[in-house]
Amino acid sequence: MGMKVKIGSLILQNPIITASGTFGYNTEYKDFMDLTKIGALITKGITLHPRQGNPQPRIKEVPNGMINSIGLENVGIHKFVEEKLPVLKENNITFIVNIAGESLEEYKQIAKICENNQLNAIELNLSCPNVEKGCLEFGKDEETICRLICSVREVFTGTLIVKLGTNVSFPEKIAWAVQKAGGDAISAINTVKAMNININSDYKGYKFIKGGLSGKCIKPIALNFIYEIRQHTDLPIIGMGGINNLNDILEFIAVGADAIQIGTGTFTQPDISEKLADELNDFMETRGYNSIKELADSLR
Amino acid sequence: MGMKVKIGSLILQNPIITASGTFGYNTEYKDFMDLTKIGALITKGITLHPRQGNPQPRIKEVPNGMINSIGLENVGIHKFVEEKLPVLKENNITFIVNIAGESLEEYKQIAKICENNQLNAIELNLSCPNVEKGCLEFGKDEETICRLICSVREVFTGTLIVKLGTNVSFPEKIAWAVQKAGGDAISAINTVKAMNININSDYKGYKFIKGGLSGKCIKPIALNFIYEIRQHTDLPIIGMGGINNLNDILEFIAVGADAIQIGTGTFTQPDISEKLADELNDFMETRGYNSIKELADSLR
Amino acid sequence: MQNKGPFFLKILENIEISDKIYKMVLEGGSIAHNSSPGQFVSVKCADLTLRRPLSIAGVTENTFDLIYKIKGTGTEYLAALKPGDTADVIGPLGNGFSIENKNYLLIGCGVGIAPIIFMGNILEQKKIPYKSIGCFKSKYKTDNEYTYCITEDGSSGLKGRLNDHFEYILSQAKPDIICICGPNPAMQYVTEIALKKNIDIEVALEGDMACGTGVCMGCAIKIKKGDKLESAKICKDGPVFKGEEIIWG
Amino acid sequence: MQNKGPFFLKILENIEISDKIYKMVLEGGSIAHNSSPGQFVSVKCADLTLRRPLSIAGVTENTFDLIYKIKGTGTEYLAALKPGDTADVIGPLGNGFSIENKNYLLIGCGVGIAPIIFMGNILEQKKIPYKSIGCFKSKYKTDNEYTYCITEDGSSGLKGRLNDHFEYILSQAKPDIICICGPNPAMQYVTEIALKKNIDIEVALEGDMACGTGVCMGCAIKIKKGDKLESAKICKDGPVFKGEEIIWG
Ligand SMILES: Cc1cc2nc3c(=O)[nH]c(=O)nc-3n(C[C@H](O)[C@H](O)[C@H](O)COP(=O)(O)OP(=O)(O)OC[C@H]3O[C@@H](n4cnc5c(N)ncnc54)[C@H](O)[C@@H]3O)c2cc1C
Ligand SMILES: Cc1cc2nc3c(=O)[nH]c(=O)nc-3n(C[C@H](O)[C@H](O)[C@H](O)COP(=O)(O)OP(=O)(O)OC[C@H]3O[C@@H](n4cnc5c(N)ncnc54)[C@H](O)[C@@H]3O)c2cc1C
Ligand SMILES: Cc1cc2nc3c(=O)[nH]c(=O)nc-3n(C[C@H](O)[C@H](O)[C@H](O)COP(=O)(O)O)c2cc1C
Ligand SMILES: Cc1cc2nc3c(=O)[nH]c(=O)nc-3n(C[C@H](O)[C@H](O)[C@H](O)COP(=O)(O)O)c2cc1C
Ligand code: FES
Ligand code: FES
Repeated sequence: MGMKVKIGSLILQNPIITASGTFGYNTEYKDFMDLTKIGALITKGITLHPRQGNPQPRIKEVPNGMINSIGLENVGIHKFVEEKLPVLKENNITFIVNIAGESLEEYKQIAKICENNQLNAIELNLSCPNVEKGCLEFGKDEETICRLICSVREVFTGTLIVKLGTNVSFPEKIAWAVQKAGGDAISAINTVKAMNININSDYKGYKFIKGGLSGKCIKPIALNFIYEIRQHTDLPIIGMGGINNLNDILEFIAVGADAIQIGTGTFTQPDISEKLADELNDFMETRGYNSIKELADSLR
Repeated sequence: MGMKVKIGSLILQNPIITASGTFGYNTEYKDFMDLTKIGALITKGITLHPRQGNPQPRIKEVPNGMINSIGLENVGIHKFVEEKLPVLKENNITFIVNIAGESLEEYKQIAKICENNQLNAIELNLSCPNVEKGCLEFGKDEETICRLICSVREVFTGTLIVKLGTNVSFPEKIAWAVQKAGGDAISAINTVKAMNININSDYKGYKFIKGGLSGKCIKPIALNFIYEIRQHTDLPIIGMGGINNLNDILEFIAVGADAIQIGTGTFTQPDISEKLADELNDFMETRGYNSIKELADSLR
Repeated sequence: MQNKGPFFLKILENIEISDKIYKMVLEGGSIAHNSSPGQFVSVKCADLTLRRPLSIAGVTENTFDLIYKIKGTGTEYLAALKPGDTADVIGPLGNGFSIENKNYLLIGCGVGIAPIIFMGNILEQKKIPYKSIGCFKSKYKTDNEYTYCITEDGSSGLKGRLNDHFEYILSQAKPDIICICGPNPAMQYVTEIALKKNIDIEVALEGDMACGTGVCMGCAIKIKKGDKLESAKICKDGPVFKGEEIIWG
Repeated sequence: MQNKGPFFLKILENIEISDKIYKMVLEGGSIAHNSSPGQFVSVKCADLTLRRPLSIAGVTENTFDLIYKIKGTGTEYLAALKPGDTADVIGPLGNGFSIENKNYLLIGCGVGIAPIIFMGNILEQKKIPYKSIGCFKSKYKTDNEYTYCITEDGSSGLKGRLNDHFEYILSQAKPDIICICGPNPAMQYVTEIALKKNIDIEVALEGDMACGTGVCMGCAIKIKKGDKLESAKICKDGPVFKGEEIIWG
């Protein structure tokens, strides 16, 4: 059994997943690491039509983290299926498609295309704070979430992961809604709404970036969120937010995660997901844990 | 005019206010600075009855910030009026009473006691994440906020500031609700829900602190929040979250704040509020700004 | 009113006196003059959010000492400072041991020795009779002398731990009052014996602190005042408490 | 597949060659072998979240150079490193200048000189004809020679700025192709002239980066491909672009 983890019907060889938007579409990181070592790769957020994204600036480093305002620039689901998917298959990479819609109907349409192409798993992005329409807009209230998940379920039979963020009043209600509506797992957290400004040197006006905060500085916020939703759902939880080392992974497992994702950490250290898969494996062998569940039971 | 700022009917000599929970009840910082230099002092959150607060641990430093889980330990409004208030008056300190209730009725009762004692200004804490009942519980939806403010307004004629936090789905709706219901100003942000854990060295279980994140690491979150609510209300906004230097103050003014509060910064540097009042004054004189409004107009 | 800083103080000495244990001497008349044993200072460490509380370990006319152990980022930063560097310090904070004309037994375990050394100096000055116990893993490279030195490795004085020798020492020293600073288990052990034998006992507690000045309630604990429980702040009401007040966790 | 790191490389040299401008030499065969001019590496700076992209300024058999200016925390950290210290580096990243058998004019302004020095070395090796312009505030203390050196303070070569001398140099050098790296205004100025005169032009852009590897879309800009606008990533599709593709902001 070892490090294997099951999310819905998807079986991962280990619980370490690369987060959407930080690992490309398929083999972008092949020059930095062995892609077969990770549990799964999650694609950049994919929309029905290609998206241009937001104007520059899109990136700003802040203490212990960064703000991004990419605005979901991506090739769209059709080009993904045509150009990116074959490479994923060729390289035998376990992957999950992260999808984002501007309307409920769009989520359903993308999911249908995924189904038609026999894709095993999708992650519904209901939490990206960097776009004007869609995502977080739908992730704020239980009813919309239920309707969205139900309508995706009508057309998609694979593993359905729902990605949540912290810019909501009632995380517990939303987690419960995901379970009730038939989601297979919850992943969290997406980036946290944030803004950085740079006042002009003449003190007239300022430049700014308004987007999502990620990296080490959001770890305490993420741990709290996972801990809270763990009390309200039995679904597998895929935790993320500032994970940079083995101890971080153990912390997420301790508060309730069944698997984890690494986002910004890849920018700091491109081979971090491979390294952490090895480290986790060594750790489990040394300490005699036979499964992630055993490890989790011990930590909790 | 200089640095003067008006919040409701309260006039502050400058826009620098010490935040609730970080500056005591009255003259606790007299051995570190000149208390007459600040714009106003906000008291520790005060409840109807004295509160014991949460068990230890209550404090944990995290990168660029800290988590607290005090749980509103305080002497209660009666003892405040009897013992703490006279000292504030003796020392001629401009102050604002931060109040927290477990029910709408309690907020009203405390406000009434403030009114009866001719207190000029209160800050309603609708955002503390560290207590089981009250505060954030009421700060999440517009209707409750409206009812709460209206009922406090019935008994309190002074300046009514409403303190908000970021753990809500629709900041803009809440800001608008405060204005509609008759609040005089909004202060934000309170601490952000967060958790820190320390896994035991045998990997069996962990110690944790679950509470509110404050300090430098929340500044990007705070700036975003102020910027967003500024678009939806004309009320004066008192901004805070990680303010540690003059440039931070200018950033908060630039995104829409009319005054600011300093919280965790006082723990790092006990005389920071006095120092920043001086620095802001020098800055305005050097650059020839005649009022905070002039400065704000230039920055925005 | 008394000016408690922040002071920007020159470091005169900063040496390792045992494994990961340092002694720092700082220039600072105001803190030196106004401190009493058991009080502490709080030091800004680089750009860490929270200051680090450290007991005052002795004073001269114009300087004071700290003795600290490297625990994490803050104390690592302190250990890297050099004579001539500046430290940002506030203090003295809190309330120290009571000083009366009684027969004292002072006990310091590990870096808990810091306030105990200071207390010894003051009793000496005031010609108040006392005996002292220093308990260490291994001897410190300083010239402090204790009536009884106990080391785990036997590198100085008696070999073993406090518990191995305490009852014997107590029977010899016959104190009216005990002052102790060290790990909680040691303090609890001594407190229980003292209370049983009706000896006054004062303990210097530690606890995580944010403000160090009594405003944040971060260090608040419950103490016993007769039959009643009361809230007390380690930083402001302590760090020294009467032994009978403590609820050992 | 090519291993692009992270490599933990020994620093052989790190010297200030002008005010706040440093040259660093690193040991690193893989990067040295696989780099072409205009490509860059990305360096981890202490525990900063994002790596810092720096152009490769030259290679030998087993080493490569960087030339960088202190701008903020990251480059300050780099400047404090000493020979013998290790740097965590990934690369080479991106696409460099095209190398063809044409008559080149290379232009580097300020630290933009880095890829230009490297390009000069390669053209030299390949015996491709070129002339070079180095524009600086003040002369760098390195032994690089340029056909034309322009300094604002006149400390070396022609006094003034690029614009003061460019048209004259152009009329002398008569290049088929220009490669430039420097501040945007200088690159825009040269590009406009080149396009007008039908000279090929390649520019090396800068931009804030997060991944440096083409996955985050943080550095994406719009470029002109004929009549159409396309999205391009400075880190992956660039940093070198054809002059006619650029939309100057
Ligand atoms: C009133 C008082 C007086 C003190 N006097 C001394 C002294 O004279 N000499 C000395 O060496 N130490 C003393 N301490 C303890 C000292 O403050 C801590 O060791 C120090 O703050 C650790 O900082 P750090 O950044 O190195 O470690 P951190 O990285 O902050 O922490 C390392 C470990 O130490 C624990 N820790 C952190 N702060 C404290 C604390 N305040 N108390 C107990 N454990 C803590 C953490 O939980 C963690 O496990 C005193 C503490 C108090 C409250
Ligand atoms: C492909 C590429 C090649 C580069 N080659 C070199 C080189 O050879 N030599 C050299 O000195 N510099 C080069 N740069 C710029 C260099 O990356 C930045 O100066 C550096 O990242 C600043 O880091 P810092 O931590 O010192 O400053 P920061 O504290 O990050 O920033 C200081 C200031 O510089 C600005 N800044 C930050 N990053 C960049 C950036 N990537 N581009 C432009 N401005 C930025 C910030 O907005 C801020 O105003 C290159 C950049 C790119 C994209
Ligand atoms: C540059 C960037 C782009 C991102 N794009 C997406 C995206 O397209 N879809 C999505 O669901 N999350 C996206 N995210 C969020 C991450 O997947 C992750 O939830 C978040 O960054 C927190 O994890 P971290 O702290 O490990 O980065 C993006 C994050 C970053 C930094
Ligand atoms: C130890 C501590 C106690 C606090 N107590 C209160 C409180 O009683 N009432 C309240 O409204 N806010 C309280 N706060 C929140 C602060 O007033 C402030 O909103 C928050 O810390 C963000 O500002 P900062 O980053 O400058 O600290 C407390 C914060 C801290 C750190
Ligand atoms: S540390 Fe703040 S009250 Fe003691
Ligand atoms: S920096 Fe990430 S795509 Fe260029």
